[in-house]
Amino acid sequence: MPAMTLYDAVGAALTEEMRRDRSVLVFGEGIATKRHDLVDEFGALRVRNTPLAEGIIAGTAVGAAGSGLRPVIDLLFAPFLCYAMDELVNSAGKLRYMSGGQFSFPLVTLAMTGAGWGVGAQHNHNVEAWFVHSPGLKVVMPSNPADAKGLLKAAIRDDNPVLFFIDIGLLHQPGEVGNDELVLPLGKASIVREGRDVTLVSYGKTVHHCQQAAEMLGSRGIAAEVIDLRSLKPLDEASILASVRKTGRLVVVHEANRLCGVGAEIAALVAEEAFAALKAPIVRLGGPDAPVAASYPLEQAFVPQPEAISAAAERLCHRQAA
Amino acid sequence: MPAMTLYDAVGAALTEEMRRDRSVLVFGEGIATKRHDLVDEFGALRVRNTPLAEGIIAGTAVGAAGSGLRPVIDLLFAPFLCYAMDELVNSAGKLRYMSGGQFSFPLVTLAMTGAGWGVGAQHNHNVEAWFVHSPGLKVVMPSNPADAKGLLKAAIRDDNPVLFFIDIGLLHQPGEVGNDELVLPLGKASIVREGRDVTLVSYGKTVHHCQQAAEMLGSRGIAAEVIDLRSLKPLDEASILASVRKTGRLVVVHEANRLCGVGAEIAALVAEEAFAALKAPIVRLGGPDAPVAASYPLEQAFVPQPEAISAAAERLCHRQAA
Amino acid sequence: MAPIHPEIDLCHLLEQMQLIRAYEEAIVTGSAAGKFPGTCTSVGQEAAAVGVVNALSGDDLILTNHRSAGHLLARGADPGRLLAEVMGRSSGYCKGRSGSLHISVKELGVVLTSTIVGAELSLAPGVALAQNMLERAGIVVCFFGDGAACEGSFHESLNLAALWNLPILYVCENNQWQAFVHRREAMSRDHVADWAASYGIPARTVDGNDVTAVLAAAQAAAGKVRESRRPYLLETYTYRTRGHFEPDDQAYIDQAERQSWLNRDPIALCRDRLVADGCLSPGKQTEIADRVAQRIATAMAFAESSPFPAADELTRDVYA
Amino acid sequence: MAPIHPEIDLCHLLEQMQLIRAYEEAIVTGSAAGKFPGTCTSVGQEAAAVGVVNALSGDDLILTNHRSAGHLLARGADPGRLLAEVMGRSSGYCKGRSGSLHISVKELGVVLTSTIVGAELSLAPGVALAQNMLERAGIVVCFFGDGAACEGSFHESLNLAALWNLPILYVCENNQWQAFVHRREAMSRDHVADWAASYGIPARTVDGNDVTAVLAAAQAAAGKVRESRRPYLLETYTYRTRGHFEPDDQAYIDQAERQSWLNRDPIALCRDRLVADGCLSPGKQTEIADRVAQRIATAMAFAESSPFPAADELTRDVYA
Ligand SMILES: Cc1ncc(C[n+]2csc(CCOP(=O)(O)OP(=O)(O)O)c2C)c(N)n1
Ligand SMILES: Cc1ncc(C[n+]2csc(CCOP(=O)(O)OP(=O)(O)O)c2C)c(N)n1
Ligand SMILES: [Mg+2]
Ligand SMILES: [Mg+2]
Repeated sequence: MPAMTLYDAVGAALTEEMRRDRSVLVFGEGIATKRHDLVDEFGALRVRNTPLAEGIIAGTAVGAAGSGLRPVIDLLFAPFLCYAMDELVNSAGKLRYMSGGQFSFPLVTLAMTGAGWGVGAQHNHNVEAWFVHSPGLKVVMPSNPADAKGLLKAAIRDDNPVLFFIDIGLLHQPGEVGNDELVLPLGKASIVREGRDVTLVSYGKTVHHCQQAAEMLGSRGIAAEVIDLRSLKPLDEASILASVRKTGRLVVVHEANRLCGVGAEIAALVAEEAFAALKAPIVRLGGPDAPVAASYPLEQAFVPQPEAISAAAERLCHRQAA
Repeated sequence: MPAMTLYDAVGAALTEEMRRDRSVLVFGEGIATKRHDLVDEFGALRVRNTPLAEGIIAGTAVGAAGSGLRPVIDLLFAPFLCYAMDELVNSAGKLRYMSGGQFSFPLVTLAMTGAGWGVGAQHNHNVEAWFVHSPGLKVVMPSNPADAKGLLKAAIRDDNPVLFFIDIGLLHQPGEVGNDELVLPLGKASIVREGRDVTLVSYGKTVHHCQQAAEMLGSRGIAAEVIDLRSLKPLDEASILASVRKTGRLVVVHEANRLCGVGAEIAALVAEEAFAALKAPIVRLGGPDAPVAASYPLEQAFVPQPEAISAAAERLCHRQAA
Repeated sequence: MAPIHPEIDLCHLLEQMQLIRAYEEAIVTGSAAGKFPGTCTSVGQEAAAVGVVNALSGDDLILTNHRSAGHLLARGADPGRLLAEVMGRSSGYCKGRSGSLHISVKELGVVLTSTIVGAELSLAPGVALAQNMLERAGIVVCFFGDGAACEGSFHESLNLAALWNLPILYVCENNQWQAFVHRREAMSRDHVADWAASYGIPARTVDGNDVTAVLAAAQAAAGKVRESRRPYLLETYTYRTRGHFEPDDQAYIDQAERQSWLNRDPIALCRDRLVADGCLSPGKQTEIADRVAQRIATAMAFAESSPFPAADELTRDVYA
Repeated sequence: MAPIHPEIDLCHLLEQMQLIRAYEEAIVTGSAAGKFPGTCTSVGQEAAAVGVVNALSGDDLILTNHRSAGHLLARGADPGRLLAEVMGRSSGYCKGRSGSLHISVKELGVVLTSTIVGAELSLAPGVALAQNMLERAGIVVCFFGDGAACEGSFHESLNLAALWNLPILYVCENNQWQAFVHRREAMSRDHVADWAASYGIPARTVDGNDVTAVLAAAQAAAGKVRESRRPYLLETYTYRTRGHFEPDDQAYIDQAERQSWLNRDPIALCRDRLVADGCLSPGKQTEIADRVAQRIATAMAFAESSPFPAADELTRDVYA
């Protein structure tokens, strides 16, 4: 299988879907400059640069999606979604329901997020939980190029608005991507490592930190199961619950702030639905209630690291032994 | 003690704080029209109507707060905060930290939310969890006029940006409010009913639903403790944990969507910090992953009702007995 | 006075305006009696709605907002299904989920109605883009208020529409009020049309209380958009004679200003001219009044007898 | 050529421009070597920054954005503390938390810097309101790009500033680019100044590569704001000669357009005129160059020897 970066996997998904369906178009601040291969193949009407105005980019996408097109928009960095909240939350997320089902909004919004570039809190702010909390929206965040391609293809084919978050730290890391036109269903997590002692649930770059933690734990005789959520809404509750019912222990890990994050949702889900299986407290590892600093050491310190994850998991396992 | 509505309690807090501190000013779409008594007392410069543009209202407040004033802004209904997210989240919440502490932002944002007026999801959408998730912001939501007055006074005196949510359903219900200048500290929950069997945690109008549920439970021999959070960030973790350590059972109730809501945060907190005390699963009652309909019966069905709360609590208690 | 356009009978426009007025008054009465929630009525603005909507083709699309009854009824919406929607009944155009503030009727080309002030401006370019990309002939008409013109989405929308050559007829209903704030307190200019020129978008302000003037200006404007496939802004200068939302004591209103507009009531103006021109006999007046009253009575009966949505509607239609 | 303003020595402006250029070039080199993150450089725009900042009083306040080095250095910021900030060191003006994109220096009156394009426009009215309410004399200068002018906050900000009589000097640095998009692809007009007129805000476009022209225009503009306590918009028409952010291959750039601007390099223009006027001897040129090189070397040494923030800085200064 050829290796490509997540950036290129996104490009491949766009190319395949634009070939497949003439109603797919992409626009955003500079996307026609950066992805000029798309302009070459599909023309300037289907691949457009826009004015620097996130609200109207998103609003135009919502209007177009509600009128028969399938737009993909690039809003660059997640904090810039703040300028598009009305269009995404109040229009895309609600107008279907409020109109009694008269409209649907097949629309994908791309945004980058997370540590890696030292650009500070106005570029690096993981806000995916906002959209999980808001009705009518789906939320996806892949951890590798192959998933990114398969999930983006599914997102483009989905008849609902999908927020597609790209972890900056993973953007230029290569990974194997099949040549086949694989479409990964939204709402299906991936068990990236099996284990019976403790479940580590994560998404985005911290999936890799969980895998490293699982290695460390393995060397100490603890078998960790690692779940990559891939899609945050719909959430693959069944896979999470099945794993915790097996292991009895749960560590949820993400880069986003802990308070009211996706980790809180998963912990609450498990405390409600798999309580009887729990052998130890649920641990959440996530960002503090602070913006992210640009300074490299602080930026790194914000993100849960493999050592902290394995230490937390080990504590849970020993606790039960004790 | 005189009775006043929550609307009037807000007015009383504004009046007292504007008398006390000349740097307090209020502005918003129509606030000078609706609260003309404030204009009469404090003049047109400190009480202003604005253009219909939430972004610049909030941005102006952030700029003013960072420059020596203490603005209170009225953004009307919570979904309209979508137009002010950049100003609130990226500016008010982050610029203190990102500037290395050079600025502070003493700023209060008022917004109404919740069921009661049959106005649909673009006026009724409980988004308080977004701001709990976002760094640098405090979040308050009172359940009665006296608390509203005391909390608003504290919010105005606080040197941080505070989101102050007002439950529409409570706006015109009278309650007793002391004449004294009581200031309620942010971050302190109120135990509105003591009990040893189960803890009901809530905020806003569903506090009253919990109290009614506690009455019902009482008549069935179950002593429920009811906690009114009052402030969602800072969150009074100590009071919640102390109560659950006593009762061993927790039901969290709110009107906002369940997914990644404040209830998820509290459930996760308890599953982590008070796991050993838990005798039963944690139950969350919250809105479904759907916008709120205007139609009265659907609007009511969205909100957790006393019957459902007491039934959930009762199941938890019997479960342990069984 | 001859009709502006051969096919359009001015008596028909008068009847539409009377229907709108009667519909709004039925809501005022019903909501005051506590029978259903109040609404943002369009009383006083009937000519602005009727003049513009009658200038459109059947394949044109309309975006409207919270104050939409005039646009919907002029476009041919059934007052019964509208009232049912206001009452939150399942027979409403949006199954009762919208209530009065965000009624869309896709079958009539009234699409994506949002009550977020400024949202119609943010959605319109995408609707127009789809018309272009899917090679549909109809233009897009975007109704918005003077208040909406103060939102940033106004600037972003006009800039994009000008840049991308989108076939949008922007119609600003400048009714002097932005809820409880007079436009003088909110706008640095008196006319929204002044703002359009700086994007290179042609614009015009028309007397919004004169239905024939509005019709003529809208026909010219729509024609221009259809032909050039570029945006145009028409400002209908008018007045909201009732409150922002029912009930509203209007204590904050300048009564002299209101009276001067009441003296130019669009229905009375139109009727007086028709009578003066000998085109409206007393008999025909009665006929129209009776027909309107009958339609509203039927509509009210239909709406009131319609059921509320079933409980399982709570989570239906959230996702496609 | 005599200095425009008695107190302002044109050689001093030239030196400021050279300092800015040398500072940016040091960053280009250091970031290309992987020593620290790249930045949005202001190369080619030095005259626009220096001309405006030197027209201000010490009590005026400045809001700037991601491309701020020129504004900060012209205002007297220490290049060492700026470089330390770029490198994320604790001796930076923002303790390393900002990095290059949002540097505020309150002690110099450079306040509330945000890298959200358009945020400076949304914050400026509040800063100006505080100046008025607290009876402070200084005016507020808001630097923003042609890209920021496309955000809705531009419209909302100008409307409010005009309506509330706020003492804001809006300075649009129209550098032809909005990151990877040419302004022609993003703006329905060529000049942002055209948009100001419709709010009743006086506006002017000036050659942004001619430091004396910018200085004169900014002095007149600032004077007008100070006197009228009303807004004014000055557009400095200029060009970003390097990429949007380091590194940037500039493959998307029209080289002929770039070359025509390179031919009008603001530093060369100023130096040539001073030489032609006999105000700049070769000796003085060397003196300036040496002083600039020395300052940058000292600054670089200071920044590189500064420590990174301690781990407990992670959660400090979040709340007051
Ligand atoms: C974003 C937003 N802000 C505020 C409101 C509340 N609101 C509803 S209508 C209205 C006034 C709108 O004024 P205008 O656009 O002139 O329309 P009009 O009501 O006069 O027809 C306001 C403030 C809203 N619905 N959305
Ligand atoms: C809201 C927002 N959108 C996009 C960006 C990414 N971005 C940073 S600078 C820039 C270009 C800004 O153009 P302009 O305002 O003309 O300023 P210039 O960079 O040319 O100085 C963009 C798109 C951002 N920082 N904020
Ligand atoms: Mg209006
Ligand atoms: Mg630019």
